[in-house]
Amino acid sequence: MTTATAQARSPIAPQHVDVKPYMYVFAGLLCLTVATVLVSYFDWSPWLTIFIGLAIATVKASLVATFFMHLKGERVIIYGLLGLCAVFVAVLFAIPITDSQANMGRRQPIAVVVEEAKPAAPALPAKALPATP
Amino acid sequence: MNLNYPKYGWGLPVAASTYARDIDFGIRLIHYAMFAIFILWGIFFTYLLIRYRRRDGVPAEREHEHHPIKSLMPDLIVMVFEIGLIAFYAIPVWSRIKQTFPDPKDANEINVIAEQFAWNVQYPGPDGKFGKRSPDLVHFSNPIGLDRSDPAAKDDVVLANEIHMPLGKPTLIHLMSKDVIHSFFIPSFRIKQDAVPGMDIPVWVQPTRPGLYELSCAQLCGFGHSLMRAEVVVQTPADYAAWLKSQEPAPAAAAQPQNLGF
Amino acid sequence: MSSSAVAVNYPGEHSGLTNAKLGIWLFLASEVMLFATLFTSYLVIRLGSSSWPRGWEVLNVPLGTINTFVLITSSVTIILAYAKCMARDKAGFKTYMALTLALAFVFLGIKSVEWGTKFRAHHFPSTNIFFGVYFVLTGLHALHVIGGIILNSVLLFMADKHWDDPLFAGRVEAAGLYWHFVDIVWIFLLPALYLL
Amino acid sequence: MANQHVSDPTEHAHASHELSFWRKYVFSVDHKVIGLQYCITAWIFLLIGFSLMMLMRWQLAFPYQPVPFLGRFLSPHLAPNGVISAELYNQLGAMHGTIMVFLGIVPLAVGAFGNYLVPLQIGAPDMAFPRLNMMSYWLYLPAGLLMLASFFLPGGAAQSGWTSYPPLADINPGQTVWLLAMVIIITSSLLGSINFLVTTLNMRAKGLTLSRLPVFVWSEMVASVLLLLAFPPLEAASILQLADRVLHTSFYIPAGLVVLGVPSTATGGGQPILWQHLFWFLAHPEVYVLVLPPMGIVAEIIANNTRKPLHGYKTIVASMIAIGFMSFIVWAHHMFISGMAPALSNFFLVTTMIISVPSVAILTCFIYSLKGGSIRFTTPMLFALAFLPMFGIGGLTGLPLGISVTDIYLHDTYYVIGHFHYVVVTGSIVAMMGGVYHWFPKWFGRKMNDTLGKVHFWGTLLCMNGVFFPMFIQGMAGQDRRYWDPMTQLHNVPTQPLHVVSSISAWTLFLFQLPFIYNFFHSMFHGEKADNPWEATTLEWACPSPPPHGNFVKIPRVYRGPYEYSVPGAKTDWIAQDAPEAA
Repeated sequence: MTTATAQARSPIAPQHVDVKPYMYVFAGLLCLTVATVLVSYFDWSPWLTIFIGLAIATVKASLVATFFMHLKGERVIIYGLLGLCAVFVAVLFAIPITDSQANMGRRQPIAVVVEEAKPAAPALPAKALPATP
Repeated sequence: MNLNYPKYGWGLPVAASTYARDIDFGIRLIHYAMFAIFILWGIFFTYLLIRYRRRDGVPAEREHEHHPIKSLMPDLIVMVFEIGLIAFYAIPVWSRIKQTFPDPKDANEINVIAEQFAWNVQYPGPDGKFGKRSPDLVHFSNPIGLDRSDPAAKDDVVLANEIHMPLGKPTLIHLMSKDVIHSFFIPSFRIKQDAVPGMDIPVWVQPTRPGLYELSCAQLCGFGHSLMRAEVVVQTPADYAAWLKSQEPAPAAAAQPQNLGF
Repeated sequence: MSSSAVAVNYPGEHSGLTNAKLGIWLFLASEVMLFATLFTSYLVIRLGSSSWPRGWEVLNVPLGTINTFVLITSSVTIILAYAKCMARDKAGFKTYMALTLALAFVFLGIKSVEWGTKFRAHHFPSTNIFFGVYFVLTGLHALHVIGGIILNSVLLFMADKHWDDPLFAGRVEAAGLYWHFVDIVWIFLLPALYLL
Repeated sequence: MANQHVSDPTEHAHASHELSFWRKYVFSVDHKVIGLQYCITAWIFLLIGFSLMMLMRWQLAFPYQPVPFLGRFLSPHLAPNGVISAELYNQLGAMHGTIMVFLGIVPLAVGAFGNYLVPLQIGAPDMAFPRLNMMSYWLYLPAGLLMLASFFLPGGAAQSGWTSYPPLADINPGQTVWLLAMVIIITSSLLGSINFLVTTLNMRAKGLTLSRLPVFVWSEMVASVLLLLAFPPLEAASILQLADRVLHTSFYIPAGLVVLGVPSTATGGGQPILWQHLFWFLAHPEVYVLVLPPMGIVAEIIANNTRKPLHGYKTIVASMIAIGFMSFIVWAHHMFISGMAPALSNFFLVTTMIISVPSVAILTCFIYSLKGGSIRFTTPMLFALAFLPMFGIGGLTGLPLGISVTDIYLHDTYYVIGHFHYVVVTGSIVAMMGGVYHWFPKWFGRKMNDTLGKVHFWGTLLCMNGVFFPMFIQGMAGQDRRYWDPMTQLHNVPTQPLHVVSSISAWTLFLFQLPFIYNFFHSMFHGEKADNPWEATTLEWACPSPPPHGNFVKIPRVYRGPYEYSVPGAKTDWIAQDAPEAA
């Protein structure tokens, strides 16, 4: 505690941060954004489009995390925390999606369609229960 | 024919379906094991409390060595028991009850459509085909929204809070719900399955004993949850056929849902 | 204020991270779970439907793309603000922080134009599940942007008074981490909603 | 934002005298004051939740009879002629669960015990973010009050059970306020868990390595990780449900609903089971948040009162971590019959059986810890000892519920209610009552009365068993849970008299809490003075009782593990963690 206090009171020395890598990452991110938009205009199979779209997003996100968020060279404890998160996120994705897909045959899926410019806003659903007896 | 409810009392109700015995076997086995574990454990616990109570001049003994195996020993026993249960009981029986279904051709196929707070049953009639249903047609005189213009619907029988099943033949039930989640529970058959709106969940059961049984809702579904009761009538195949025939001439007279005062 | 100072915010002897940094990472971990849940819900509902509108048929891709550029740029400006803070250049810090804030407001402005167009076309969250997903996901993201704006403006206005506080740089870093996270969420939202 | 400037603690101990009453006791940033605020608020919520249940129990024991005495105070709309209506019953049920779990036990286990003890046990002057800590409490209290206020709002309180399953929760009145309050409570818990983790990871005294942490601190750490990573999914899910209710989206509503004869205008496309996945993704780890800190409390009390180190410290800690990790992948055992794809059940069946292994290991270690001890039957020790068989019953009865096949029959019967109440009430709450007796001298510098404590203990133990044991018999007979009227179904009727036993036990249980309440407030001012009456070794006893502002006069240094009792050759049968080597 005393050492910490001493540290805290010492004048802060300027530290030079090299910003050049950030600029490269920035350029990379911009290119990837353009790429992901372009890819979406190709009429590939939906699964391929989804896969490529998410792959590019993952690359972009990891660029931001690695360089902007300084995950590169971060303490092990942060890696551990994010690793744990990743495992649980994977479970959270895997189980409900598996369940929903496995249950496709037992559900009546609907087609979600967007009609252009509806004439009026839909009436609010009458959801409340009727007055209680 | 005179049908009666079984005597309901304390303990498991009469086992009246083909797989009820399998479920009871598990419940009994696990409870015997639980009692055994708890009693042995309780004796040991009481012994420790008496043997190692504080006495003047007797200090506590620190253990000088620690054997992790020792503290994991009860675990090993529990684990072996559980692995056995999973491999030889839970997975096979589960797969038989919930994952394999009788062929619709050999089964008595019905739709059960739950609503707040009634069980509607749709029988396909002699043509073996269910008539179309639509939410827009739902009316108090037509609780399941049966489309009477559909040829398949002409001979359909719709009943409320009454399910008939023949003996010696599995009944394949398509569970559906109109509004919220309900749960289809016939204690004597050891059958329970949630009815989820937007889903058609198949369950099957083969009764082994003629009589009346009770169907209750096991998932909170609103203020009338505890009133959601239906009667299950298990008849001999001949009686069942006769009953079904007696229903046909008046298919339009669908039963009203229970009036609960709303 | 004085009473809170008993808990000294020193780099932990055990973890090697300052309280602020460890705290913000833990917070981000919980945010990851939050958005992961929203994405799971989106995927379950989308994959569970028999058809789903292609985002670009319904949404304004150019605006979405511009917003992506805006947000990525603001991520860069906030890291430059942090670099200036480390280099003890107060004016530079303030410039980049103000730039970050301005970009955040641009993002929200474009977003509100987009939402306004949708409302005028009578597309509401209740219209169908696609718009439900679109409005709730972008709305929650926008709330996070607003949170970041508050955090960053507090830092901008605190800069004069607390410039010599040894903890100040740590707070800028924490705010930056949060802001990058908001950026990452958008990076996933863009393809998920607009492009696929 | 954390503190504004840095200076040494003595200066602040001095400065604290100048704090106004409001800053010192109400909007305090001192972890001890916040801990006690949490403690008292959470016990009050537990009492409120308990009162709701006592009211429900009247309806179950004596259906159709007007509630004596209290009946006339109930709203005539909800309780005509003093008879509890189905709506009121469902409101009471949903709020009982919500209040007990989210406003009672979690805040007590984490907010109260954790807040007061974790900084003390790790030798820290306060939590890492004191003002965040204050914010946690001041989010929790309004959220709790909002939850309670919902009884008096139009539409009444939530009545879809504490699980709030849609579409019922989407159409029932009263749910919006519940969801709002939940979002606030979750935020409060999240802030709290971040604070705990940073404090424990960063602010431990010198020499206090992770392997020297008291088990209680470990349990709080694991519980905090669970809160941190499991609560956000429920927050997101609640936001989606809120959107369903307020913005009329259909995240959980399929197309084609007809509610009470009226076709719903919701456009559909959602899935009700999705909510169940997200809800139980939180709610199963939540169960371990309810259970782990009390286990930590029991560990502390047992080590202290057997006067010997815990058996298998490492096994206990490893098991806690294993439980914490596994608790994230067992959730769907609550959903075996929910309509989830049946094949998934097998996966969750296996993980559920795996998670029972570390639980058994912890219990075994606790029992072996008694062996060779010199057991003092103090009041806290009685509670800790009662925890073991009671939690054992709770754990064992989880077995037929975790096996998918037997769960087909037992699911949603009173068996389930009996099971989780054995875990949470006779387990967690009993342990935390013991914790109050154990740490009361620390909080107020005085001991609680022992005789009253023993009356409280035996009464509580007997009555709790009287309340919950009959539920197993009822469950076996197929008695459905959440039934307002236990007489409508033939198969429920024979076991209905057991409700009378449960109800009378519940009301007696309330009477046995009166000595506890009296004891607590009386001893606060008039109890026997005590500083370290239990001769305990852990760090919280190294500072004066009650600890001054800033806790430790001198930041302690730790030289040994947490439970150095009966060390051969030592002068006393305990050596404090901070006693220098020479001693």
